[in-house]
Amino acid sequence: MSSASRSSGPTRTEYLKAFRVMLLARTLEEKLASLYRAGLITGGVFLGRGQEALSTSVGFHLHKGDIFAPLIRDQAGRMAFGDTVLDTLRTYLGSQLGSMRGRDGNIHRGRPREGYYAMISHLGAMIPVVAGALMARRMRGETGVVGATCIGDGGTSTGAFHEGLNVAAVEKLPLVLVIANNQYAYSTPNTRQFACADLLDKAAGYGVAGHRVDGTDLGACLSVVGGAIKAAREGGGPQMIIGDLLRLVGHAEHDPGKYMDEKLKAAPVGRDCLQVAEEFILEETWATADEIAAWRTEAKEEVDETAMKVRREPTPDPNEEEWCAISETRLQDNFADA
Amino acid sequence: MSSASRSSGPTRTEYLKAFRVMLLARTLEEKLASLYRAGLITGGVFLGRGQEALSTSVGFHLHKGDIFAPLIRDQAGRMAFGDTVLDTLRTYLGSQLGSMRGRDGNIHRGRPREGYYAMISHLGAMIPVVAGALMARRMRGETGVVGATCIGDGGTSTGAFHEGLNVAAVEKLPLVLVIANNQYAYSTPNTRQFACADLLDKAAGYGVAGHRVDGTDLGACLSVVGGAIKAAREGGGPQMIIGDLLRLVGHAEHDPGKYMDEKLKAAPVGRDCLQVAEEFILEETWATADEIAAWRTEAKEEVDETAMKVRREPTPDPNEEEWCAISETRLQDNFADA
Amino acid sequence: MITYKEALTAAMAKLLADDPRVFIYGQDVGSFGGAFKVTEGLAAAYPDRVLDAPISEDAIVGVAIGAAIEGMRPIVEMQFADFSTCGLNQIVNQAATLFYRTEVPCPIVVRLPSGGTAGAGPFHSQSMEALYATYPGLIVMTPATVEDAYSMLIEAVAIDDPVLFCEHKLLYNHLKAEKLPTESLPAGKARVARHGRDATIVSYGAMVHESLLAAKELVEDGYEIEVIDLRTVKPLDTDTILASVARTGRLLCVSEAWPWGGVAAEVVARVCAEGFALLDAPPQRLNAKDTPVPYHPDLWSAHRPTASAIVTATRSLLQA
Amino acid sequence: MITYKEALTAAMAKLLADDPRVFIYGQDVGSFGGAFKVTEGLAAAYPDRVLDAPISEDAIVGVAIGAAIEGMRPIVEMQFADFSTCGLNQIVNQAATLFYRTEVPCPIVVRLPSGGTAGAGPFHSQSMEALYATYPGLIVMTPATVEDAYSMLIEAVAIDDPVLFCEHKLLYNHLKAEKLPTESLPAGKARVARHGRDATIVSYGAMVHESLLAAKELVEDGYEIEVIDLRTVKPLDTDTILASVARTGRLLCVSEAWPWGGVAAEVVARVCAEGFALLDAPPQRLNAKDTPVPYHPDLWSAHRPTASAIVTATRSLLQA
Ligand SMILES: Cc1ncc(C[n+]2csc(CCOP(=O)(O)OP(=O)(O)O)c2C)c(N)n1
Ligand SMILES: Cc1ncc(C[n+]2csc(CCOP(=O)(O)OP(=O)(O)O)c2C)c(N)n1
Ligand SMILES: [Mg+2]
Ligand SMILES: [Mg+2]
Repeated sequence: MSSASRSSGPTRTEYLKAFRVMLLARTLEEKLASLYRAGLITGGVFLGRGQEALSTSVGFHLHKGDIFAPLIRDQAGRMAFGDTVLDTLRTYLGSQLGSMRGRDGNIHRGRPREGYYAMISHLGAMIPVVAGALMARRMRGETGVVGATCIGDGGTSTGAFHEGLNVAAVEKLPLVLVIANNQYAYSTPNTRQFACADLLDKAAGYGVAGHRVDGTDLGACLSVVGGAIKAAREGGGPQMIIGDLLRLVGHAEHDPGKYMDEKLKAAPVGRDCLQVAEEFILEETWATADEIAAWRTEAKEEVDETAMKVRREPTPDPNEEEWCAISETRLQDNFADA
Repeated sequence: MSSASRSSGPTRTEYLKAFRVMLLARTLEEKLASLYRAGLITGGVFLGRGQEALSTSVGFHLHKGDIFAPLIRDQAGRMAFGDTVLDTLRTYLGSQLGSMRGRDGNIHRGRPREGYYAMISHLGAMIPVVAGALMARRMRGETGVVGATCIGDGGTSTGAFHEGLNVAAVEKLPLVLVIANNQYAYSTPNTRQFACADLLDKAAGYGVAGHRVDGTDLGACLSVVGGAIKAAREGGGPQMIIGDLLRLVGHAEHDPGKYMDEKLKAAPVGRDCLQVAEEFILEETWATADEIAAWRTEAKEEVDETAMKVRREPTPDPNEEEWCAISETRLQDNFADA
Repeated sequence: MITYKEALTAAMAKLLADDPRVFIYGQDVGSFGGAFKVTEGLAAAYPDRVLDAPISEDAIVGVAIGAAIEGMRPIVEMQFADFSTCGLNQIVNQAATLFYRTEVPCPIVVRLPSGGTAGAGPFHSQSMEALYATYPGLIVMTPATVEDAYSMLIEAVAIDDPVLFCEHKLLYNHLKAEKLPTESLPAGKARVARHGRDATIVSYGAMVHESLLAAKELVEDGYEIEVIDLRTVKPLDTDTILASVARTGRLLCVSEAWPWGGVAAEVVARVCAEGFALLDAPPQRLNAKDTPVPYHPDLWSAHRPTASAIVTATRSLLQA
Repeated sequence: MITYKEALTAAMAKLLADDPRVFIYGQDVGSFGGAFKVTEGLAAAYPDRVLDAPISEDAIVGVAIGAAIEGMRPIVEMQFADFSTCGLNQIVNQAATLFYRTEVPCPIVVRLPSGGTAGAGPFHSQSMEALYATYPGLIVMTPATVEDAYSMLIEAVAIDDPVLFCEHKLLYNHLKAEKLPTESLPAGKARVARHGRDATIVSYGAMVHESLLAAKELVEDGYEIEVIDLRTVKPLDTDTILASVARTGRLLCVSEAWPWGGVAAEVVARVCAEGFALLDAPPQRLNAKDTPVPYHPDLWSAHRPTASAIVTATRSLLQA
């Protein structure tokens, strides 16, 4: 069980690069929230506010050719892995030009061909899929590949989580499972979700390596997640990371999250990882307040301009839909629907 | 984590009582095997040979009013809990007079009204059911109740196992989960089933008490299982017991089990718990060889006579079936089947 | 005015008050009141009988079954019907077989927030009534009115067998009634939602309201369309359907579910087997499209049957 | 002579030999050769592509999906179709939606040892084709002959979409053929298993053989019954069915599955919607009884349609 060690910590360049991804993700999510409030986004808007440091660290350490199956609160990790402001907005706004072409929305997006898997809603379901992808790579003789996937504290209660992680362990796959322990599953506190003294205690039960990290500390996240990904890449088998942090928003934008414990918000676990990182940068004089302000403005401009552009894009035309769910159109069933 | 302590070991009376249950179960299962070979039993015959010590200990320590959901290899535990030679044979032979009335067979039997639950085949599925039963008892204000259920090494890989045990832990229920680690799941060795160093490592991941016992040693099984059941009854929450032993038969009577490792058969884990117990009894001079031989004959006579009787009993008459799967007959759907 | 959702809450409040065997189990159903606020306020009044569950649909249903065996009357709330696939095994293999196998009934109610809403997408929009109706041993209810939301949920808990209660999310807040009902049709009986003579539209859930809108529109063409609300899809009230077809001679079955199999096929197959001679035209079905439920509101409203699609289908049925 | 089971083994041996993307994953499918010995000998020849899985149906299907996304052609063996309920979520929500959502196809094959055998009981006898056919995005095959067991499994692996392959356990060893086929009908096409003029029996899986026996028996009464083997139930070959009904004017659909919904209802609904005028009598269905599949052989053989039950049903259809 490793823990954040400053020694193997990120360099200034790495840290700042990761910080700017966090900043862009946060800025983009704030835009999503306002578009939702303005009634311009239909459906759920689930934000990763407070989880950017942990999430970014995952995408940050993955290579081209790796596999990443993010979950609900991984806007930052998605962008670190290569997702864009443009495709995010296209998907939320239902643009015909987005990767999901209006057929699916919000966080249910990806580009599987590029190793960027599109989550289904059923929690835990992506874990065995990533395991299978890694088995395929191994059967093909590919080495040095890593597959990473994220889940929350609540998702650990699913049968899919258990079966998927167990299979990965039996096959000793290079799978990195990042558990964002944000203290709640929707309104449900961890005390009603599991009874283990520590989520990390689950690692031994599967025979996988376990790591813990302060999810509010970008430096620690980059080190620990980086170390785990490296260990997986070098044949160390599945790696489980527990990142302790707090969901700094409601479950989704319709939820004010009134049920959240004020004590948690006030505790270290309730720190805003973006603010913590900003203070650290200033402290280390890795950048000036003005530089950071400029990055923020830059991010805001990219987001606003892209949103403007996407809102003018075509949305799917039901009359042009072929309504076919399979790729072999010759096998499409014909319903003489009235 | 407790382990077999002779101190709290069983008395002579207890030991001999348990031994005779094992003997009866073994004798009955040998009869089932021969009835199967003679073509008198249709369907699967799954035997608990080699698991009688562990299984008996569960039924032995449960009280009237407790709940027991046995699994595939618990003929001995079932009988210790109150199941009979008569109902066992009726179910295997499909007698109309059996508890399942020919609608279900073999190990898929029980009398839920008496706290003796009838397993479905889907592994792991009984765990949450016992948890729910215990929640019901608690809501009703009943205390001092225990619910026990058994599963195999392979069953630990199911999502149902995970979700069920986790719920029991969250609710801190008096649930005793007995895992018969018999080294194989059908033909699959543990190395292909899980990767944890020790199945007991799973306990901490759920936050439940863990116990290990040598499943070939009746005395140890009676002590450890008894201790776990006592702990659950006294409010200690869920208890997980790992009993190490070997399945001394094929998966079912159609399976010669050729794939089983000779080294395991020769190892201590491969000992026959019935023989071990018999030797222990003689060693302690708790009974003479003649007495044991007499018990064996007695068991054989009961089994043979009952089989004779049951074979003359009526089997279900399809023409008298109402073919109704629900209790509220007014809600039965009507199909104008051709 | 009381909404469909409020009627469900009122029904559960009454059930909890009247019967100590009743308890509610599901994700976030406690102090939070559930994802759709259907259990709002109940945990405050009955803290020991309105319990938050982990994200474990299989265990949630398993727990309900065990509690039912021990004499309780559990009501399970699935956060969305779509997630019940993770609890399906316990529903169809444990709950549905218990009585047939052991003679011990399994009185559980599984509430399934069902059906499509704009922007909900492939995994928060499904209609699963047919999946469960296929299995012996289950009762499947699909309340379409505020009154039925209330009285059928109360009846569901009274029934000694497992009930899948498919409540429609689209109706939660939009559908309103003057007051709660004092009487109702028994489970298993369909309701003639609108009397007519030219054609029969058989429907259930949210589609009942689309069908009624269609019927209204067709009045302008001088047609009187009869609309039947099935209320329960297993068992299916074939007699009421046949009586209507006997009057109209024409049948259109409208369902929000996918086109292969399901309620529409079962209704048509029964009418053809038992009422063939009553039909003056080929019986027709109108279902959702054979794809996952799309996210974009424009795609979604073309994917599901709407009043205008029903009008078109009925017109061609009337011309047939 | 080669059996239905041996044909499946031969098909997989050929697939493994011809295509390095093919692998087999399931419980005990490795050196043991599977619960029904269908994969016997394959692990010896392809140790890295015939893999034993833990008792984790959800993960087994998930693994297959991930591997398919990465370009492999996984064949999953469920130990019994009945246990696929535990992997259903991955099949219907992940595999079935992948192409529609992402344009990436999901070429997995899930083999389901299906149907009843004497003494198998409620949990080792189920027919699940209708459950899967209801979902968009899935192909559902139900081979009834040795030839189809071989050629359809090979075609299933070639198809770029998820295929549920419902092989019937009762046919594994009883059904024999002279040799393996060199050609076959394409997926999606039904087969006229027996030509006739008086009535059409539409069937699939083991019921095809019960139907053929019934047809033979009815020859003594001077009736010529046409028997259609659907081969795939999703998509359904409506044209072949309609062409037959056009000849005979009478339809009986026989299925081993439960009576509510399912293949029989879908077939009848299609024929009535598209071929109403072709029918000289009310179309009928013959399904299993609406209870779990009973354990006792005597109950089981009354629960499922048998040749004699089909004869009775066909007689009344012919008299109608
Ligand atoms: C199997 C399943 N059941 C229920 C849900 C509904 N649901 C969506 S998010 C959520 C809470 C998830 O909590 P957690 O895993 O801790 O992730 P977080 O939202 O805290 O990031 C629930 C219950 C689901 N998506 N999948
Ligand atoms: C969910 C599920 N999948 C598959 C099976 C088929 N099956 C029956 S017993 C068995 C092996 C069980 O192994 P284990 O749990 O170790 O128990 P043992 O037979 O060794 O006592 C399998 C795979 C099942 N019953 N349930
Ligand atoms: Mg959480
Ligand atoms: Mg075992």
